[in-house]
Amino acid sequence: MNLSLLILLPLLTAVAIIPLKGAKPVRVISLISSSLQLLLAFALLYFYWDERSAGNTATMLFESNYAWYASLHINYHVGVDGISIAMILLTSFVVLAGVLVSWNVEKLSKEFFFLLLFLSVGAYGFFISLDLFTLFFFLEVAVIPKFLLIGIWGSGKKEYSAMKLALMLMAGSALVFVGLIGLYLNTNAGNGQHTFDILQIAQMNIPLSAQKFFFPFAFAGFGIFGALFPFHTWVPDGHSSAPTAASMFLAGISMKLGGYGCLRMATFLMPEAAHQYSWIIIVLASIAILYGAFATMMQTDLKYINAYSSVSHCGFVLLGIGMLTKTAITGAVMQMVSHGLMTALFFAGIGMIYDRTHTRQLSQLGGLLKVMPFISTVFVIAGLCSLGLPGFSGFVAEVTVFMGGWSHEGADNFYRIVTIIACASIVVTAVYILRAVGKAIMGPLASNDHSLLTDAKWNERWAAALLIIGIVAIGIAPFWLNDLVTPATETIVNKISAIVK
Amino acid sequence: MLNDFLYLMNAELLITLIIFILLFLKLSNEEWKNEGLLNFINFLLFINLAAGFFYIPNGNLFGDMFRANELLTFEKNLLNLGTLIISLQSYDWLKNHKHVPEFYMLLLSTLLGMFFMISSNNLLMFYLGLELSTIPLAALSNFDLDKRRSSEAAFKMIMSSAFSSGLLLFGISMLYGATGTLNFTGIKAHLSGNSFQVFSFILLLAGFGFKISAVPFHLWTADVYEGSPVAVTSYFSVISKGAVLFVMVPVFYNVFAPLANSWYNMIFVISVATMIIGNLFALRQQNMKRFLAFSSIAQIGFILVGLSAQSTAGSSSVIFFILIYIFSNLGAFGVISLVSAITGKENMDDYRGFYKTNPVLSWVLAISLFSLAGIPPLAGFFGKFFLLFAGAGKGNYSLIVIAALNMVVSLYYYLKVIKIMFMDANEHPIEKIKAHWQPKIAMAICVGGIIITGIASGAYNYIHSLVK
Amino acid sequence: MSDVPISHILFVSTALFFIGMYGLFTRRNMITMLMAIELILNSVNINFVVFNKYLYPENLDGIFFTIFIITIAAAEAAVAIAIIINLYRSHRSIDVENAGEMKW
Amino acid sequence: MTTRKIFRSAIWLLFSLIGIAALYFWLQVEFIAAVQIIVYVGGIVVLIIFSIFLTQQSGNEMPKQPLKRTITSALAVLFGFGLTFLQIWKYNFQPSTKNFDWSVSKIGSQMLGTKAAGYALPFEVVSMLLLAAMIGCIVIAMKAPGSATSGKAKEEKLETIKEASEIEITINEITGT
Amino acid sequence: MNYSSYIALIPLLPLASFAVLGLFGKKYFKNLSGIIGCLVLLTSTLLSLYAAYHYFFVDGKINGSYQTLIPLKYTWLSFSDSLSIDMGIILDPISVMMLVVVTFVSLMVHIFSLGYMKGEERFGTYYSFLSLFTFSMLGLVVASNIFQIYIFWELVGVSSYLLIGFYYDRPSAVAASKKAFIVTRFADLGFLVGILILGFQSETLDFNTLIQRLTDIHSPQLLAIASTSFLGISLLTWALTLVFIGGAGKSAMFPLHIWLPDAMEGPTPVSALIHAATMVVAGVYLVARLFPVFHINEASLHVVTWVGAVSAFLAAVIACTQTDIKRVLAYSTMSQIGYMMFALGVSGYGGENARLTDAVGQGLGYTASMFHLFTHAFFKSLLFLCAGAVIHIVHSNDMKDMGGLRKLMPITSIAFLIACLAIAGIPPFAGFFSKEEILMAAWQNHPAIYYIGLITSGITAFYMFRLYFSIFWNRTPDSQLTTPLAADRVPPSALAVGQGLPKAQHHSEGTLSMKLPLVILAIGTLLVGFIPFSKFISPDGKPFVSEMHLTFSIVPVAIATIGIFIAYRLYFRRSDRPEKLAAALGGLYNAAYRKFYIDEIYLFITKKIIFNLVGKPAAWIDRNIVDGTMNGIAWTTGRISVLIKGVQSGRVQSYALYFFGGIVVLIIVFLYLWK
Repeated sequence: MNLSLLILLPLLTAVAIIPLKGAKPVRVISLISSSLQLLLAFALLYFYWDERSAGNTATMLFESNYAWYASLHINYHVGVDGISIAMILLTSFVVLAGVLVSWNVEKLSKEFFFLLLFLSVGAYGFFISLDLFTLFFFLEVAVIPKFLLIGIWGSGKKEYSAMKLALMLMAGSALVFVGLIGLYLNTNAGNGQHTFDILQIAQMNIPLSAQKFFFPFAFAGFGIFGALFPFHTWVPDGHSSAPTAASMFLAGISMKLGGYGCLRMATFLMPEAAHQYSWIIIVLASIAILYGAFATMMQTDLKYINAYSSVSHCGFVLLGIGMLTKTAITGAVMQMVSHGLMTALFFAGIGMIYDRTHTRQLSQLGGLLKVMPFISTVFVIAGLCSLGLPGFSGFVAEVTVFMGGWSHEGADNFYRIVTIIACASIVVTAVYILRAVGKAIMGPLASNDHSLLTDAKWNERWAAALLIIGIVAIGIAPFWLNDLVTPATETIVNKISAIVK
Repeated sequence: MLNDFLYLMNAELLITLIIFILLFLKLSNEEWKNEGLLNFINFLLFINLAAGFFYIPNGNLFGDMFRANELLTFEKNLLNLGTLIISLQSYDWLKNHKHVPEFYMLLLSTLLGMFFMISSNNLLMFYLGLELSTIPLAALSNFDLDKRRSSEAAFKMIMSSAFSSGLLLFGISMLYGATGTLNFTGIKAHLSGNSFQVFSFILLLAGFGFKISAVPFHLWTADVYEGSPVAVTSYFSVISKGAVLFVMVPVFYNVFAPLANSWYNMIFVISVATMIIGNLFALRQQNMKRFLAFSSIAQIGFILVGLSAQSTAGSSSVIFFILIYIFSNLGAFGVISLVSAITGKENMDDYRGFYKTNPVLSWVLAISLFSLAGIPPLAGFFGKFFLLFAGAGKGNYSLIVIAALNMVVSLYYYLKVIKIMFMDANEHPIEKIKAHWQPKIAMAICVGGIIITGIASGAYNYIHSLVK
Repeated sequence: MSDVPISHILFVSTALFFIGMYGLFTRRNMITMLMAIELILNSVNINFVVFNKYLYPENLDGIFFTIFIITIAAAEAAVAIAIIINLYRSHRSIDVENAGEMKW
Repeated sequence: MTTRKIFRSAIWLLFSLIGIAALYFWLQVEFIAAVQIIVYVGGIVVLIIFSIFLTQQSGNEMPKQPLKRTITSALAVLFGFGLTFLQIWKYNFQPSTKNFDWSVSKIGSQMLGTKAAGYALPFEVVSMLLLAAMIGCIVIAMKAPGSATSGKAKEEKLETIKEASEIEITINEITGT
Repeated sequence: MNYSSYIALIPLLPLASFAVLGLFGKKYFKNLSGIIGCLVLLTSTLLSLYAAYHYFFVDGKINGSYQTLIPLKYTWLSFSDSLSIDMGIILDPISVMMLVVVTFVSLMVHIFSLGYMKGEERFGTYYSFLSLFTFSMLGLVVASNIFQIYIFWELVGVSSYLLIGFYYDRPSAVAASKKAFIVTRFADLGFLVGILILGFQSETLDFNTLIQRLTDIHSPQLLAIASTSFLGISLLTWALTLVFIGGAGKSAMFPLHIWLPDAMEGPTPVSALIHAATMVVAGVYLVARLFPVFHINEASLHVVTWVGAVSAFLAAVIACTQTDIKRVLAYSTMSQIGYMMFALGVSGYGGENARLTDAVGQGLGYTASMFHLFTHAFFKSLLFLCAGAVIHIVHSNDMKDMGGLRKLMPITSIAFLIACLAIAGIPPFAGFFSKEEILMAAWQNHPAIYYIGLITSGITAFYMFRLYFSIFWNRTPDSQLTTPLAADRVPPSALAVGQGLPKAQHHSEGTLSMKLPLVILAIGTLLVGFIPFSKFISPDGKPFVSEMHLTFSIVPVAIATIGIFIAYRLYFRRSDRPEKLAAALGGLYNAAYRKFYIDEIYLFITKKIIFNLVGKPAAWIDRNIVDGTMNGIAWTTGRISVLIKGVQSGRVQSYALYFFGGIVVLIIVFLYLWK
């Protein structure tokens, strides 16, 4: 199947809604388009299994490769492996849910949906591109729409947050850019030619000195997207000021761009450096996990709570990547998917609550289960998933990371202790999640005018249901995701282990 | 022989023709209505632009003083395009101006000067072209005749340009003293890289630096941009800079190749300084034109990074960027000139809530600014990427890191404008602006260019093939 | 006559150049600044002529350059003066310090 | 250029220009000297003096420049002079032994020559430049009607045209022979 | 009929009912949902009974010892070739026994709730939660993989959380549920790490393989895990201790017991099911499941023993001072579980494989512990249900509001009496037999523990009868009306019952659905003691005969009777003796009444240390230092741009000066410095 559809569909939709008049057709069209995207993602999954079961063992499937800027060796080269497909599925879920949730956006709805779709273009493109240039291209495509979404439709100190987010992410991509250029100039595709092609670079061995110099750029750059400590500070502000759908996108997709990039570019292409720096990554990640969790404990704003918990959870992603073992990286990818769905659900729930109560302060909320049972259930489910309850995706991912970390080849106490630290976070997570749930959902009603509030509307129900289905599907039957991701991670890990030996 | 003149100098001759047509129009005694005049002139300019594509001359004239080839023609076409866009955009301003023909005569004579400068193969011709493209500009920047600021700008312009041309001339004389010839090829043959030549080269560099307003030769820029009429400002920022850069590339790459080691370092220092200073000043600007002046200074810093590459990638990326820069900057200036021509407002704060009243215009401005900031999928992204990419070819990563970080800083102030337009509330926003069709066309061209040029790799590949 | 070493004449021209520059830096009267620029150009002229005569007598590049510089100097001066006059109309002064509204 | 009395400084400029012309004479390039005298003395200085009168600042003095600036610029200039002359001094020019022959006819023929070492093209360019300059001067210096001192405008126009024509004349002189 | 065909249904049926009731219960069949739940559970109870019969009497035993069967198993999530989480069903004596217990008690509770929760607005939700719990508990019981057990471990935790917090609008309930979850979660952390160690070292997560590898002295895995030591303690000890911490958390062993008393905020049937019969014994079950591994590692067994003993004693002492009847029961539960724990601990002490198998004794503790688990399930749930019935009438938990209820609710009182006798260990009631075996095992292996157990059993008898007397006697039957102050302690559930208060009190003891379980359980309590348990359950599956030594059982019974007598003296009639006694005991009494200040200590640690010394600083640092740096960079940039604005002075002359200066600098740099 032709992967470019994934880019074209949202792009064309975005273009198509420009001339439309009025909010309704815009909504409908974007809804149709995003559901088509979902179908497309599943079709992709199906065809992927088809190919694999047919015995196609190529690293990447459905490749297509066109020369773009021939003189600069820039190609439009796309293809997918298990990881990309997992990410694409995640994206399509979140996009559809986002469109549903923001059904009632009245202010400048056309622009809103345009940006939403445009953002998804960036995400899809990023996940399927096999050429460093296109990778970078789509990475940056996904930045500015966030700025506008937050700045125009946001709440609170939105301008500040939007600016902060845009600048920090831009700084991240600047670092990525340097790493990218450096990597390019150190490739050698015969007769002194360089290349941007990921698969080709993966075949070469980049000189170690170059790796050691440019790996930090690439990793830190993507790390900023993936909330790497201490570059995570855009996360709380950005998430908390963003409108619901944008928060879902931010936490659900764009933070995953970081993790995916770290994996695909930094680790995959510069394995020796990755191996040498892994301990730093691990330390930073475990700091992020525990410290983020503790910081969350102190938050009083629902969105801040979830934002900080995202910092903590994305720590697992980076931890898994840093561990460089098959299981751990698989866990990292699972965590990306799971956290994407889960946090999107969480933000959706928070958004629904905020739309009704117009507050996100724990102190002003309470007993919502009485007045809006559905939304409260959604909130509780998201919370339980976030604290890693079996049956939901979070548990699967985290356990995989733990297992991977613990059974690290260099089975010395460093990895053990780090893993234990990571495990310890499940307690803290429980503390803050239950604190939030207990305060906002349970307990007596905070104020009497809350008793008049209504429960979720159809669009919100569908959005939540969609995400919950995703979460539970992974939580109850993780093996399919595992089988999807593992071959891809194996190629990465084999490369590393081959190099290290 | 005569045919050679006609063919090889077709662009120049065409412009001269237009100038004289205008001159006669002026001298003929009946009054012309401005609207009709403008339509007519724009028509002429369009013809001029179109003609550029028909015949692509190739050869030398006047004993190697004047060269013409495909690349030069392409560059001239770019300049023509830019001029056309500017003149379309300045419609609303010129409508009520008393000296339309003079305006165009001066404008076109500067353009003519640039053409000569571009295709000169000789220091004398280069110098004359430079002056021809400078002195009338000084006069032009005074064209808001009864505005204090306009004449102040003109004064600053003429003084600094005279000063810089003095230095430039001194350098040229030194170079002449060192090499004994004014012909580029001859000069290249005689250059040995001794300190005297480097000395005279630095003076030349200063002359170039002045024209493209690179730090520390940039100080006139902001004031002149702010004071001059918007049309002139955009002309300054895009056309004259572009022309000088067009000259700089071959001069630096071919003529001064023997001094490459020393000039690489100079360009390195200057570009870093330019990026940083330009950005730092742009952070605080309140006047739109002044803001764009500093932003354009920062852009020059990036261009210099590409220039430093000394490779085909370098030169093609520079030319490519200028193409994009024409679209982006003129797109921005188009909106600003419309607003200032109709409402006379040029301050950022006036643009608060601009989106409420003029969504289309704000999107045009936003897209242009994003392109300037280098945001994909707009052309500016590709331009910047290729510049830095070429610059990195030298393996000097410190330059790339600095440039990349500067991109972040620059993003801040571009986003600031976006924020003001889209997010800030304002009880008295700029009222709905009814634009004439000519500015609309100009903006359409700009936006289209911004969106297409990068995604479709044709332009770059064409330039690359020319440069090779 | 050509026993006078070239450097002496160059000394004169360079001195003239920098005198002009000094005038440009310090004079507050715009017209005086203009004069200073004329001096600068003149020194360049001297350079050209001298180089041409002493070093490269075989062709007349220097001479021609000088001629063109003179002409351009005239044009430049004319425009400059026109601008100054216009500025005088609006500012009622030709003091440079008064032509500094736009800054920062 | 040290005095602050503008008119006097103009006279000084005149003298220095004449001095330069003398230098040319001494260098046996009388043609340049002639051009120098005609254009500068006949043209530019007159122009300057006119403008001085127009701007009515002839008599009174400008306020003094702050000392700081004077000193800094003096230092800068001296330093630059040192640097420059050091370069010139270090660089050993090889005076050529060939004799330097020029004649007005030669100049004239080259000026219009289109072959190698022909300067027809620059000549045309310069004429365009002069034309442009003239137009610019007229537009700028011509007073916009309806404002106060329109009386001076005519005079102004005459002035500029005169000046421009002078320049044309000089060119004719240069080329005419 | 082989197991694989139906055994999976036992847990899956409740799951189904959970899904159905959870999704549609509220909308469609509001009051039917109770019936549905009961029917579903009835089926799985019958199924499990059938399975038990089949296992024990038909094909479980092969050449003299009960086999471990794994009828079902599939890979759920595979980490590597060797390590994978499998979802499977393991059938061995204890799991089958637990199947019966769980389904049976759960059924009873379901039925009881029909009456107790009648009219509750979230009736359907309640039943769906119950089913969820039953499902998770069954899954835990049959888990064949150590990670599978962890998964269901978490699930029972969360369903208990949901049920404790069922009255979500009561802050106390919310707090209790939070506390329960977090404390057990903290314990689970230990469990998780223990699993990681065990799994990684033994290169499997599958129970059978794991046990087989870690008990075979020659296996490399055992050598590795036993030889490698961390902080001077062998990895095996670490692993087992950590796993035991997990179990202790669930089973409310000291010092992780603090959540159990608060958990009584939940509806009483829930307490009966989760916090008496089933979930809280999960810890015991876990240790029993891993017993072969435990018993080759003395150190960890020491821990188990002593923790068990201490908890047993401590809980008993505290129970004597509490006045909330459910809390008393909770502490008694804790104490009884302590019995089971140390029974396991003393079993097979100093064990090599040889001593595990030989005839008397070494395996006794294990059997006894399981036996006690079994009997305890019956009488403790019975007690709780009785308490529920009482509360249902009295609308209060406090025994000060009760008394003389025997006339009003005869069946309840009789059932309660039976249960009390059972727990006190008076023959011929169920508790007697199991407790005897435990004490016997302790006596044989560890006298100190035996004495503790003995004393504890005395105290147990005392506080149970204190409870019994002060509920059903202690006042004249006619004056049993609740004191007005009771009315405002009414649980909303009771309000939701709908009948006005005063009438309710004169009502008989509730519907049939509430009486029936009491009767059944009471009968059970009378009978189950006579099951020859050691015939079925022993550490290695080989049945053995545990004979009763009447001489031995004299002492415990005597002690118990003394306890009962004291209670009779103090509480049979209304008197001021208890206050006197309390005053006499003074500090000791207060300490016990305040639960030995353990809660306060926890509170101090969490609030003062974790929140103030870790959380607040973390949040502060993040906002002010980490984020501060980011903003600081921006601020500095802006500042610089303000500082250098003077350069653009607007004076053309200074521009020229800068211009020239730039040139000079370039010249100097590139002609002299940087050639």
